[in-house]
Amino acid sequence: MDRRDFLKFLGISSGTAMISSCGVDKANEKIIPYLIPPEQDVYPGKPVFYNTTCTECPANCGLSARVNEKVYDEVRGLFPTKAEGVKGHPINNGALCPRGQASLFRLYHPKRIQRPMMRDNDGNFRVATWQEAYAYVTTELQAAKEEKKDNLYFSGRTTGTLAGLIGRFCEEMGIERLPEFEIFSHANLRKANEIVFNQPEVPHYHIKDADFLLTIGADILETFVSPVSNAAQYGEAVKNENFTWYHLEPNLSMTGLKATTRLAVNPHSEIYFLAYLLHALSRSDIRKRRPSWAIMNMVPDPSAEEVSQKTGISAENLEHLVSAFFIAKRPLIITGGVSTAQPGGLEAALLTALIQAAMGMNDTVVDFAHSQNYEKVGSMLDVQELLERLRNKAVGVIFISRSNPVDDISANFNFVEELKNARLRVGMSDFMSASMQECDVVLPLSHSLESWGDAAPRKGIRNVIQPAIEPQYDTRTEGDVLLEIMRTASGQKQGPDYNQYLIEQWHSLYGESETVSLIENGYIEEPVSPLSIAVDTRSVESYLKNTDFSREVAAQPVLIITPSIRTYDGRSKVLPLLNEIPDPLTTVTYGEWVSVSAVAAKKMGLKDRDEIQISVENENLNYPVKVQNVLPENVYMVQRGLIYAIKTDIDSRSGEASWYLDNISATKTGAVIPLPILSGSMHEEGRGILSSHESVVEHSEHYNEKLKEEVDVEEERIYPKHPHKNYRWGMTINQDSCINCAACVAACYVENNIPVVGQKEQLQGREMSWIRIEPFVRDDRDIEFTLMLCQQCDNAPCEPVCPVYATYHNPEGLNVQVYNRCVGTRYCSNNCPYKVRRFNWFDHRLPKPWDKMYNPALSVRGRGIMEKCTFCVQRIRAAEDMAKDEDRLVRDGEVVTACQETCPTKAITFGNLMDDSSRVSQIARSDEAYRVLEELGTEPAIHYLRKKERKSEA
Amino acid sequence: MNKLQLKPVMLGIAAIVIGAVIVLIQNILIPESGGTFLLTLTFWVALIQGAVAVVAAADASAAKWITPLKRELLSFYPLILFIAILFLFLGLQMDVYPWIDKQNKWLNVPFFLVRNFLAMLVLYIVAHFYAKATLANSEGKGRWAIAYLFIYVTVQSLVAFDWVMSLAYPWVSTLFGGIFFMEAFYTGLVIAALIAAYYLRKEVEDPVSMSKVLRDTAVFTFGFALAWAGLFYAQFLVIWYGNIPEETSYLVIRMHHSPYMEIFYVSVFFLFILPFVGLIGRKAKISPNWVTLVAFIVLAGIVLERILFILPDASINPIAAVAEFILMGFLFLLFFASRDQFIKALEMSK
Amino acid sequence: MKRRIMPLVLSAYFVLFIIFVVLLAYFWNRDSKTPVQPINFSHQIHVSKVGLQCTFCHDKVDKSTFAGIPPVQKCMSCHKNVKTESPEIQKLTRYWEEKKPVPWKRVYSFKIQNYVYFSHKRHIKAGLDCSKCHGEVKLMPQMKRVRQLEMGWCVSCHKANMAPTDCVTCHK
Amino acid sequence: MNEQLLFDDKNKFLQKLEELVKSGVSPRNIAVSTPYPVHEVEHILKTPPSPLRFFTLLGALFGLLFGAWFTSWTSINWPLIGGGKPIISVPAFVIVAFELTVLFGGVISFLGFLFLTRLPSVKSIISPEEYGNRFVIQIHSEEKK
Amino acid sequence: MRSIDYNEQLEHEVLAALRKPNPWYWVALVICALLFGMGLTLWIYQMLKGMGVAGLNNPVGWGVYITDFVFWVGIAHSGTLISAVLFLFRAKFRNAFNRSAEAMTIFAVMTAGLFPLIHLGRSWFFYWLFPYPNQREIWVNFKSPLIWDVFSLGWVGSLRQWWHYNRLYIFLAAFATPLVISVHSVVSWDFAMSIIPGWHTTIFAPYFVAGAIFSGTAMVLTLVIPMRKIFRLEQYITLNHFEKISQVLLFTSLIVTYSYIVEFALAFYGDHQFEAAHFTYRLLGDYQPFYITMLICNSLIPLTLFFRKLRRSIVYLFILSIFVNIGMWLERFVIIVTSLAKDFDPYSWGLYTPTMVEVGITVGSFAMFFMFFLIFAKVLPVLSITELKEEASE
Repeated sequence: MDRRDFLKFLGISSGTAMISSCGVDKANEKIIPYLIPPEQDVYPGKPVFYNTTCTECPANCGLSARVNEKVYDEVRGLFPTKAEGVKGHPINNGALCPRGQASLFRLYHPKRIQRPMMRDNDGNFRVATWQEAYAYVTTELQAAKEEKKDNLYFSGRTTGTLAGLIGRFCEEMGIERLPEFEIFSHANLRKANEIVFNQPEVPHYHIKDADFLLTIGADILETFVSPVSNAAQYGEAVKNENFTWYHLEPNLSMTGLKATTRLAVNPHSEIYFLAYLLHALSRSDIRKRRPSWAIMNMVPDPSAEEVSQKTGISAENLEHLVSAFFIAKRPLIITGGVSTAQPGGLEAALLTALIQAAMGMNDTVVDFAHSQNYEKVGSMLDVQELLERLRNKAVGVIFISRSNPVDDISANFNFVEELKNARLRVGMSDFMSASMQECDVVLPLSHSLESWGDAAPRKGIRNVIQPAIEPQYDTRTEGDVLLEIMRTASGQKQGPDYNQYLIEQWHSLYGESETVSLIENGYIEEPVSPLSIAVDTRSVESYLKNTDFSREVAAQPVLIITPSIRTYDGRSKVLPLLNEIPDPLTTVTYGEWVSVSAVAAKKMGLKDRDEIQISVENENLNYPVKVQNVLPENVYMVQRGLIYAIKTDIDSRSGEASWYLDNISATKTGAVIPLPILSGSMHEEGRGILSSHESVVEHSEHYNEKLKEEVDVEEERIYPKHPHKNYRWGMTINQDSCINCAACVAACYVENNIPVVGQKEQLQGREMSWIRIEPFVRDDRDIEFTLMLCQQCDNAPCEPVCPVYATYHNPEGLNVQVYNRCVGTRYCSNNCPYKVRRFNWFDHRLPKPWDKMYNPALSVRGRGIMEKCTFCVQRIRAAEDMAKDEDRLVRDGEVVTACQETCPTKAITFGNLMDDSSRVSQIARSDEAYRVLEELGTEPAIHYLRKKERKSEA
Repeated sequence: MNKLQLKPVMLGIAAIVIGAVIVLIQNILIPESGGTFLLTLTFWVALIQGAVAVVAAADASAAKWITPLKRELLSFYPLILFIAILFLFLGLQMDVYPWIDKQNKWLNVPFFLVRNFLAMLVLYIVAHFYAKATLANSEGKGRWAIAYLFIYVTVQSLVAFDWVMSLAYPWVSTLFGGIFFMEAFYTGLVIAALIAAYYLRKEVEDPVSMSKVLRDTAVFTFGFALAWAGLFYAQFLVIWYGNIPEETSYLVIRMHHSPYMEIFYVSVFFLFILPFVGLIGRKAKISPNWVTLVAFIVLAGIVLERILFILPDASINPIAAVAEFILMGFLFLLFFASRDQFIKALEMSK
Repeated sequence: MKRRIMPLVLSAYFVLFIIFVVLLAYFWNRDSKTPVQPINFSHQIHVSKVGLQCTFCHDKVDKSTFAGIPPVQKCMSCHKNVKTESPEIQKLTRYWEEKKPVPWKRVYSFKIQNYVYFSHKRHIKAGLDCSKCHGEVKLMPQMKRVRQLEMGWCVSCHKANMAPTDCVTCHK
Repeated sequence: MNEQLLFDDKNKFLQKLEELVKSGVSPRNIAVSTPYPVHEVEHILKTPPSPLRFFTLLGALFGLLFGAWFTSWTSINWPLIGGGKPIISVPAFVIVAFELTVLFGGVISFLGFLFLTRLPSVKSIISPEEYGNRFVIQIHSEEKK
Repeated sequence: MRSIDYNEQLEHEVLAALRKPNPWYWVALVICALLFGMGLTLWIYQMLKGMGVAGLNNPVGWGVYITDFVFWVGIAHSGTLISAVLFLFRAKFRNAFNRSAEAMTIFAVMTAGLFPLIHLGRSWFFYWLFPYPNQREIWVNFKSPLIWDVFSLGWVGSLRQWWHYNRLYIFLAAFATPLVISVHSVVSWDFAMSIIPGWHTTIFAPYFVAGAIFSGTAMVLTLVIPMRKIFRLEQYITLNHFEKISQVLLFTSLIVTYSYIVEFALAFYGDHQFEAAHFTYRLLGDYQPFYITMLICNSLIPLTLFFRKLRRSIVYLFILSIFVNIGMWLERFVIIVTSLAKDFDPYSWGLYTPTMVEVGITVGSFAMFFMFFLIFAKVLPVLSITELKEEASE
């Protein structure tokens, strides 16, 4: 039943629009009416928004899909053209990460599986109908039962109604449901929490309530559990003047670079620090609840010297840290990521838990009541067990749903081979992944923007999943598939489909009215029973009995396999946009690389793009190098998801897969591999771009006093300042809260129809992004980032040189680019000191069907045209249009640019600089405000807020 | 005029006396305003070196038109040395320069004085040999002429970049040197015109050739008025268009703020518009009185422009300035009047 | 004779470009002013005779950038029983039964559609009469284009009425 | 009665010319044609400066004014700000004006030239060799009282 | 008596060059025509495919095309100058070169005029650059240096034909000189008006004018020397002529060198980090070889012309002229590319390497130039007969 009936069923007739596409329209020659008009008015220039859920990673942020009416391929219809965050959503509050922004590329991906497929006799895939697929699967299930083989259900993390349905399905069909499979299963963390608190869960960390944050290895701003939520909370936290944040990590992460103080620790040495901290704590008088003596005695008590010698943290830093930790009112300590995914990870997590308990964090900032719904997620141990069963030919039918184990674990296990031992392999996915290639029956799943459903990202929150477009291909939701199979098995013809099932669920859970609000708001918060968290001393003791902490620090050099902010665990690698956007830290776009510390590179005589061979005892890996300053000398980094083929150890106690390869050796091969590195130079060379640069400080002070004293600038000008009418649009970028996650970059691409040009062009240095993140090394101890986009200069050097007025300054202070007037002299770009103008070297239209996501509100530029950021002029115009209807001026905050809208930390403010009361002009007047390359007198409309000075130590 | 004739020795003494007086005025009466001294130097250095350069240029391009005025124009060459020495006393008033308290590799007092003095010294020596050669009309005069022009360009560029431009440190304009040696040449031409006109009125020389010289000098003056405008515009436009505060500040103060503004417009009028319009006509070019008038106006223009360059950054004491100009002018006339004395000597010496 | 060739070479060289421009200009605007519509719909009858308001069918004109063309359903609401005998109406009914929308031919369109953003709403709200651009539609048995939608024409009107002439008003 | 004298040698030709002028033939009645311009002729015949200069001046002035007007008018016609420069940026427009000055100056001088020399067609200028390489003096005597 | 038979002999010999076309002439002509055709084809390919077929990229928006443009404009005006300036100064040796110089001007202007179109991203809209009355009611931006170019280039050619008539000559010459200077200043301002370090400098106008005369004079030599040989014009284009022209060459070379020095020195004069960084890059950076070669060709080698012997050695002058041509082309290349490759924001630095398309079009442009010149050599007397007579007679 389509969307319309569904909502009818719920008694919702208005509020949200109906998907109904019809009509044929040869773009210009014909003009096509609807056959039957949609129930609610949707027309060009008035998009609708559907609140649903982002399914790019387990965090399940609230996603609000913008749907525009437009004509595509001779069809007038409604198409999702942009993903935004759901306003006020408890997890992401209006923000999205780059993966979320890019998720439309998955919806319209040409490589999606479009119809069910089964293997024919000679093992090739053939198109099948759903019916025969169902029939085949059910018979096979039956047959397997008779063979006394057990049928298994193997899926990725699943929450909400679907989880329940799967349970019911397995029950009815006599299928054993395996623990859910996630690469980042946080196994050690959960195991430790189980030991200490009997809570095998990932808690919800209230970062925004903390005044002191100590993170150990957890890349909270990038991929750790729920990054957008963390980032949003961080954005809140930094508003607090005396918020301090220490980050300890063996590698180098953007999270670390954002911390007030980042301390590099030797790999595997975290436990010494934690043990030291725990003891220091129990000794000090500020402790809340000291762990039992028994426990304390079993935890080694290293001296400060020993610790600093093992970890590499200087004694005084250690001192600072501990004291800061103790004086904090609401401290929060989080251990995770690289620091738990290591041989000593479990101990590290355990000690952390003890510290949390001792500091009484569990009743404040470490919240198990709202834990992250990871309890059903298994670990590598479960995978090992599964393989065991496969090896013993004990497996009949195995369902593999929403996961790609073949790629994820092939390095460790010969999964492909073992899988062949199963009687039948049924795959459910949207892509023909390596795992699907191994299946006999492949059932295409609808994208979440095509289907109804719900999700429970963490306890206490239920997100709705609702369609923004009707299924483009012959696909089904997983729920429907399961119900259909059950029905076929039971032989009954008719039955409720998944949508009805959902509605029943919701009604029973929330009642009618709540359900409606669930659908309209996109989420609903349900009360959770408070938990009383106490240390289970016995289990801790029994655990500690048989652990030795005397673990040696890793034999260096080590290779660390980190998650990637662009592809998470690799699942988002298929989205072209995420390859087009540079990795913020290295500015590498397409391809795989290994980050080598500047020191090591110098020693080995390595330059960017030189190939090196990394050899562990039995295997060799060859990758091009990206020289990475600040990275500790003996640490090499690769990103998981870009690189699968690395075998790592598995912790036999928790099943956590280590992210480390110890004792590697790296050698230069002499080959050079083309690798698109977008940054021309990592060194700012005192250009006055970084906030730390003294000329910037000086200029900004000069500028600020000018503003305050209203000095008449005319005196200093060779020609008079030109007037603005009503508006002077401007922007402020707060470099303190900006976390360089590149969400803005992705948002800009999608909002402004910016072409994705591919690797070849990028190697030529022809990237098209209108907004970019520029990393600059600062005296080799720190990396500062800055956001660069068109500065909308008042005296823009690019404007006067255009021979045909294709670019000019409009009365509202926008540096306008008139695309259809541009003849492509590229003079403007040459003359732009910020180099933010982009030239269309070729016609780069997105290939079908990706071009469905083009934003109809502005043009798609053809070859030979210069393009650039115009502060989302289409949005400004829309707001002005609305204001004009009500015969008023645009209100402050009414225009929201794409980059601003998606920013998790709300670092970007946009508005009218002429209106002194507007937020933007107030921020622009603050003392931290400065403008890039002020000395050129270009009078930019973008004001950066200087990053607060921090004592960095590395 | 002949009353002023002096023996070379006396000339030397006169020079020393006048020089001494100027230095005294500068360091006793107005020690604080080095600008005045700079004004005197920059003007006369142009006048003197320019006059010789005109002859040299004519010789280098094997042009004949200047021959009748050779001796007159060359009579000033010893003053090159005089200026060089006088310049050394600027060392006592280096505080006019803003870079004095943050000196760097190029801009530091000793090097500043040494390089400029040496350059002018060399120029003087070359000028000496050149004068000799050209008066004797020997083979090598062409070569000496070229040599002179080389060093002349160098010296004038130094004058521009070191003496004047560094007043507005760190402001930079690469064309400044070009403007200066062009202007020096311009002044030289004007002097030639003046002398020609003077002779025509006094009818001491053969009027036919003189009137020809007058016309040619007038034509060139006309041309250089255009050239001046061109260079000035070339510099102005680039800065105006680029609109970089560091650069524009220099123009803004001189073009938008009284009194510099007025000085600016007057000097443009004197250096470009008036000679251009004034000398466009055929008759104008051959009327001695008219040409004299224009010539003096151009000289005034040059002075004003120098003032414009200096004044905003360094104070100028009007009375002292006038005094110094009179003294220099007098010395100038002395050399002109007594040219026969030492020019003959020069011609004799083999 | 030979002396003539120089000027010839030159003039030929420059004339080439001029010819190019002229051709361009020629091929620029050649599209029919009165396209033949699938159904011979007469605005004259509907407006003058029946007396329908423009907004009766083009109901989005004051809400949307796009005037909106009535859904077939709307036509049928009357023509279920009005004038069912006329062949043209039978065409319409056929479309309706086949659940096909009527492929009307577009009469007005911008040369570079992709780059021009025209809003009907704004112009209606500004109190413009439809006929200002579309001519006396009520007298047109067959719809025909009375204006070549060229920039100059828009601009002149904008200037005359103090409407914004900022480029981003229409180009995004 | 018209007299025509042909010379092969320039000096002879010039001598004769001087004689004629000395003998009181008014320069107005003498027309000369030479294979290439001989500047002395002007001295001898004391030909008044050609009025061509006025055409040139006229053209130049026109060009200047037109340039100034055209640039300013087009800029005002649709005032668009670029780089904060004034709508009418004189320094920039000066260049265009200057170029037009030169253009019109040149073109109009040429037209003036055609007009003055009363040459109906360009053709006859292009081939001035009616007399081959000879120097010619023509004397129109309209002394008939 | 002497002058008359001299004149007839002169006419006979000069015009003789026009009669018998020798086979090599045809070979040369055909080769040029083919290369020219290739150039055009590549241009069309570029229009259809997009600017991307050239090696240009994000920081470096201008490359070989603009280099060629400036180069050809430079050559164009040497002709004008030779005939005009030298006329004003009554320099006689002008005459011998006059015709070829003028022809050169016309062809070079035609060639130069093509490049602004070639380098446009949307060449098919080139006519938007002209201020013609249009229905859009939108004119061109007279503030843009590119428009100044349009004006200065548009008609240079058209003015040229009329120059054979001496009475008019003086006036047109009087106009041509400021014209040439203005055109070159304008071309230089294409760069100087921007704020990019290495472009934004006041000396550019005179520097480019000198550079133009320099390269132009060199090109005159390159063309005239073989022509003199082929058409046996030794008697009319004498060593003295060459000596004079090589003096001009030397003089302009010195001016250009002066500009190099001043430009470089003043970059380090104050605390102008951008300028300093830029010129350091020019000297030591990726394009160092070009810069060095440029210095050698334009500043060092011409110094040899101080020796009279070399000034009078035809072969040497020919070789030298080639070097100067190369040097001047490189000069423009270095100025354009190095300045763009590394400007203010280090993140956006990048390198530029020309592609075969650009090379092909450049070659095509040379072919076009020589093709026209060959035709000219056969169609019109290479020397201006009238002027030579005039000269001979004095």
